[in-house]
Amino acid sequence: MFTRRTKLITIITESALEHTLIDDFDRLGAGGYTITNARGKGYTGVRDGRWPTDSNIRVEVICDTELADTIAEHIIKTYYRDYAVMVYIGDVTVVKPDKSGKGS
Amino acid sequence: MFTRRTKLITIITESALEHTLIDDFDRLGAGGYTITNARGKGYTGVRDGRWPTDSNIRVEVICDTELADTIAEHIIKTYYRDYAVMVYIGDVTVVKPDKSGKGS
Amino acid sequence: MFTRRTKLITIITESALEHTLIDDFDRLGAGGYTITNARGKGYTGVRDGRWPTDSNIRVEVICDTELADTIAEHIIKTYYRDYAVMVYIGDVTVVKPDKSGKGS
Amino acid sequence: MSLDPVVLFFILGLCAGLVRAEMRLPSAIYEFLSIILLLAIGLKGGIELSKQSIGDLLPDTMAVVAMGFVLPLLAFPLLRYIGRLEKVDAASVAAHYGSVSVGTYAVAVTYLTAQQIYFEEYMPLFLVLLEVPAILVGIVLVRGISKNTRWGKLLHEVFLGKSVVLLLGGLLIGWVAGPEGVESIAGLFFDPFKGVLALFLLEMGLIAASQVSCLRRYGLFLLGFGVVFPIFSGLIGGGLGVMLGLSIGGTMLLATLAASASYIAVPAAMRIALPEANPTLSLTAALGITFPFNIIFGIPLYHKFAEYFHTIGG
Amino acid sequence: MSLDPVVLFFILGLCAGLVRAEMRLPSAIYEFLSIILLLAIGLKGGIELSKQSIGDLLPDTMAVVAMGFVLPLLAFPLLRYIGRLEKVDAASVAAHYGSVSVGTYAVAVTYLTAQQIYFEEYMPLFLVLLEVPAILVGIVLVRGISKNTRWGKLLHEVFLGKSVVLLLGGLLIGWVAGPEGVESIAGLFFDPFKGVLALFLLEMGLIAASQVSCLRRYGLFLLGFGVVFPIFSGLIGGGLGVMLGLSIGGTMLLATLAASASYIAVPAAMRIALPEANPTLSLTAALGITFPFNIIFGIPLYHKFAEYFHTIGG
Amino acid sequence: MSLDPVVLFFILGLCAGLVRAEMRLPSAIYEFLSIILLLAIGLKGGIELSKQSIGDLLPDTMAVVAMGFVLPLLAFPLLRYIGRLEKVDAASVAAHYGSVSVGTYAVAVTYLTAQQIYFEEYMPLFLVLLEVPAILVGIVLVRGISKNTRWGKLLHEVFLGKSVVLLLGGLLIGWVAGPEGVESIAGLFFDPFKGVLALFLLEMGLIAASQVSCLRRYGLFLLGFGVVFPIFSGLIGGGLGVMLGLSIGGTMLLATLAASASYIAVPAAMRIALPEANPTLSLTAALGITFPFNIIFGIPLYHKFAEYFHTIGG
Ligand SMILES: Nc1ncnc2c1ncn2[C@@H]1O[C@H](COP(=O)(O)O)[C@@H](O)[C@H]1O
Ligand SMILES: Nc1ncnc2c1ncn2[C@@H]1O[C@H](COP(=O)(O)O)[C@@H](O)[C@H]1O
Ligand SMILES: Nc1ncnc2c1ncn2[C@@H]1O[C@H](COP(=O)(O)O)[C@@H](O)[C@H]1O
Ligand code: NA
Ligand code: NA
Ligand code: NA
Repeated sequence: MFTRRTKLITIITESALEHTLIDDFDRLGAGGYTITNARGKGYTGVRDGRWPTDSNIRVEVICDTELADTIAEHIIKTYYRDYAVMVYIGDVTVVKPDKSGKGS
Repeated sequence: MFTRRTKLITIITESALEHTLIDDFDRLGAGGYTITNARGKGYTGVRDGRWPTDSNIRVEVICDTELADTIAEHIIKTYYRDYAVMVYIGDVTVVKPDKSGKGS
Repeated sequence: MFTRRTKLITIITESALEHTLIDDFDRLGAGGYTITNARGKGYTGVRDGRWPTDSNIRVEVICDTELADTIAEHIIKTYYRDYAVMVYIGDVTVVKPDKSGKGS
Repeated sequence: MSLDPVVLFFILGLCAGLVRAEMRLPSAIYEFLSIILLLAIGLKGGIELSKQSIGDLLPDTMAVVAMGFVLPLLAFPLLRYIGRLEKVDAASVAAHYGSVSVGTYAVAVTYLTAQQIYFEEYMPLFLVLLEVPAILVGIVLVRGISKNTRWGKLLHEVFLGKSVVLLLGGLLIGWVAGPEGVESIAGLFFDPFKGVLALFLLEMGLIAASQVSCLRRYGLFLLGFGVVFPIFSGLIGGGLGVMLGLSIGGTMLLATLAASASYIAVPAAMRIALPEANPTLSLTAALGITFPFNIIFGIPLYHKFAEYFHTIGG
Repeated sequence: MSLDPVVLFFILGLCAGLVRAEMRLPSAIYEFLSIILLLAIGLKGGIELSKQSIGDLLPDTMAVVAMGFVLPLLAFPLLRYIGRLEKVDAASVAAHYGSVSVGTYAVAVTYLTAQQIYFEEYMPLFLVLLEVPAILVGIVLVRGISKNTRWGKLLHEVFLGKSVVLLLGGLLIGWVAGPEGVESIAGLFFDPFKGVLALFLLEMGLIAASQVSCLRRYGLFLLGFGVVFPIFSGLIGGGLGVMLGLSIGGTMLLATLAASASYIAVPAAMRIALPEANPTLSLTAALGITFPFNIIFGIPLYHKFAEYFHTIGG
Repeated sequence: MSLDPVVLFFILGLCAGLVRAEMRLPSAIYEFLSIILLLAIGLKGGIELSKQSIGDLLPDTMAVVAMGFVLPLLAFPLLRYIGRLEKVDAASVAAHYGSVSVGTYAVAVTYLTAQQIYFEEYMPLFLVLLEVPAILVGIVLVRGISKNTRWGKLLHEVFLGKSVVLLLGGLLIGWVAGPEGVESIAGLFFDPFKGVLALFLLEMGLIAASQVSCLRRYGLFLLGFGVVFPIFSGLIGGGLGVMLGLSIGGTMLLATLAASASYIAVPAAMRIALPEANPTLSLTAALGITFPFNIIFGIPLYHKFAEYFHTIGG
């Protein structure tokens, strides 16, 4: 078993951006992503999911520091002004059977 | 682009508390929150969401250390005895376009 | 109020494994778990939840380092080859009313 | 005894749950079905009210509300002193049994309809009136009429819960729109009613089965209470029905209402109002014991009660 | 004025929302109901088209599409120069009001049916044709016909949105299968239609009520616009209806289409096409003001318009 | 060839999916529709069984179960040696094609009903009997009858899957309640049946379209197998039908059952029983190729088979 310290970037934003973000991840070279439905409140107000335009997604991408920064920068630059967006990065240790892992 | 190390407090508790918690956050001065539906098991038993009174929510608040402690203390004091509650705090780095951010 | 630094292990995998994983946790001695529905993409491809066999769950277990390692190893050994699985571990601080907590 | 198909659906759910079949209704569907049931029941009652003079119903109404206050007060001492439950648990269980179950009511109506037995169509009015009083009694039993209790929030929760709003809303719409107006929406609310109830009961069977594992934890007293108290309150409800001059069908429905225990509105209200009460205890009793008992055995029994009371009362 | 039960359901939702009752339809159910409504409306229109020569409808069709382009161009200057909205917000609101609301259309059809007033059954064709033009106008008002705009993606979003696909799909299936073919699926799409609409409106009432808190933020101009512009565009739609030789019922429906504002397709398209527009502003107007106004007061008013126009026009 | 509306809904879904329209049924609704279909089919069959002597059906029943064991054994060598699939993948695909598709069956019944062709109403019994044997064959082909396999857990999963429980439950309820009993729940299960099937097929079309991108990955063999094997097994099923003395309609239904491939029960079972099998491969074949083929072309073809066999057999 092999473990690697890496980054977990979490993006909470409008459901309307789901497809666009997925395209972005593919283009920027992320190995994967995980999405859950969410609701919340932030600077842009309450987004409680009562109406399709009012629902959030919570997106996680596990990747190295460099890609996490690239993704964060891209999202802040592209969507922060016009959309409800929150981005944060944390440290995690990914566990895989061997150094290469399944995906790389 | 500006990053700030801050806290992420996560609360897993009964769905019945959703509105009450939201009021608490507003009162305690949180800038926002994110909620997802969840199910689980803990000391109070299995909560698998089969019945309305048996479902959980997973609530996240990003805030500074001080507020995280205030929130944690409030929740433990107010709800821990009578409700299914799990609270934990982690470190994250929030990414914003500039120092002030959108919300502060 | 008492806080304890501990581990948060997150497993993202196929919904089909939910019951099996829950049995595993019980057997390995986890004090609890939290599950949310998720969708995503990884090495095994897109799992967007359109079809029952294509949906993910996101499972979290809070436990000490040792148990986190045991769980991680068990999952990697048992499911990694044949199922869509991602496992990572992070550090969190659990907040409880006193040293023993509710559950221990 | 030949069982109605809706009861067979309940039994199917019960069996599937007991053998742990991988099956459940999505919760959105369960809610959809229960919304249709609540509105349909309300609408039916409202249509009838539009034909009645409300003044004539006032005495009956007050008597029924009084029963809603009395039933939990009868249950409480049994639970506290015979069952030796904690005070707050006894109050909470009493509130569940003093209130009513819409699903049980719907099965009772189906039972009467299948046998073409007449009943007073305005009974849904009593159904909605019986939802709330027991909750208030349960809270007062624990908290007193203390000023510390946040009554505003509580009453909001209790009076504006989903089932009260939908039943009352249905009653009002049925009352305003009358028979012809409501006729136009029969295709969703009335024609599929019994099928909707069948599917609803399938899920209720699955849920009831999942409560069985909790049963062992609480022992024989709860099992006994969950069967005996409904019979006892069924007698009270039946007696009141005869006193109010209701038909056999109406008497049987009032007995069923009295005998039924809430598993939706009251659990939600108790979680807010009396959070220190053990929620599993009440739910296991109401959902795991009393609901199945009433659906399968209770309803024919309350019919017998009504017939008997009418023999001796008439 | 006696209100149709479906309007009563809307009012029930509105009231329940305003007193903050703990109630909502699961979003899966809301979507289910809206899918049934869209397909049913499409199917009805398609059956009628199968009896028509499409060539005969071409001139009317083009006139209606033209109205779809003109309405937002009328709304825009009002919003920009009287309402002093930002350019992008004015364009976005104009797009909402130039497009149409399927829920409003369904209530108008129900209104006519209840009063047994004849209307041209192919009106759903106009409904689907009016969805899109205003969106294009809104975008062009802000972006121009700039090559930078990712038109491919936008047009895909706009023309392949859920409501266009379902309405158009329903039209085509109704057209191909004809009356007898569609008859066989009436049990889901036609018999429960009005009940489905009632439940849909219950949720719309709840949603509309939740918009009220936003109303204050945007002040009186928005309130005025949300009431006055529909009346104005209702006059235009009604006038066009008479010019096209539609019946009183058809004229009233075209007036209603013109007067209605989109709250589903356009908000979604604007979020992609003009993200810098404030989405709450448009939604509050369309959903919180114009929709309730149309359902309760507008529809009878547009009926009056149609009658009046027919008196002077005929 | 004039297409039934339900097939048109499938084609609408297929087209909408292929042009990547932003549309899908909420999964709770998809489940709701499939629960209604399963129960309705079961109930229909059960009503018929209540009129039959079960003993008379025993030989037919055993022959059909035997076919359920034989079909995957025929598919396996083709997949393994001509298709050159891995052993476990060949076994898994064989299990899918040996089992049945309830959606396909429902469309076939609709086809017969629309053309007023008689068929043996107890066919749902065969439907449920054919679900399981192929799964067992698939597992044994890979694991042998090894003691290591956790048969207890597997059999539980296989025999207590949602579709078996609902079909069987429906059969039993229909059998116990009989025609009049079930009549009372027709408003949910029978009247809207064809509309429910239409909506179900709309979503199936969307899903099938999303499988197309996987098609390329697996190449021509899978495409060929997904079309040719159903024709082949349709001949077997049709032949058996004639041998059992079924009517033309019954023969056609048995051919359709044989020709259909499972895309719900078997994928779920394989994920537990043979996790090393590639799940996308089987699903692409069953859902992306065979299901659309059967719905659009297969069913009329199996009707021809049945007529032909009856000509030569009778
Ligand atoms: N302080 C916070 N803590 C947790 N979640 C937040 C916070 N601020 C914003 N969010 C989430 O991010 C979404 C968009 O944030 P915003 O752009 O600030 O409106 C909100 O709807 C919340 O779900
Ligand atoms: N050790 C744990 N790991 C992850 N989640 C937990 C754990 N313990 C409790 N939870 C979650 O917190 C909820 C309430 O916990 P409790 O109050 O211990 O019953 C549970 O239903 C779980 O969703
Ligand atoms: N790099 C990643 N970041 C976030 N989630 C991932 C990542 N890789 C995989 N996942 C999640 O884990 C699931 C299984 O991954 P895999 O086994 O790699 O296909 C995926 O469907 C995703 O939900
Ligand atoms: Na009671
Ligand atoms: Na308009
Ligand atoms: Na088959």
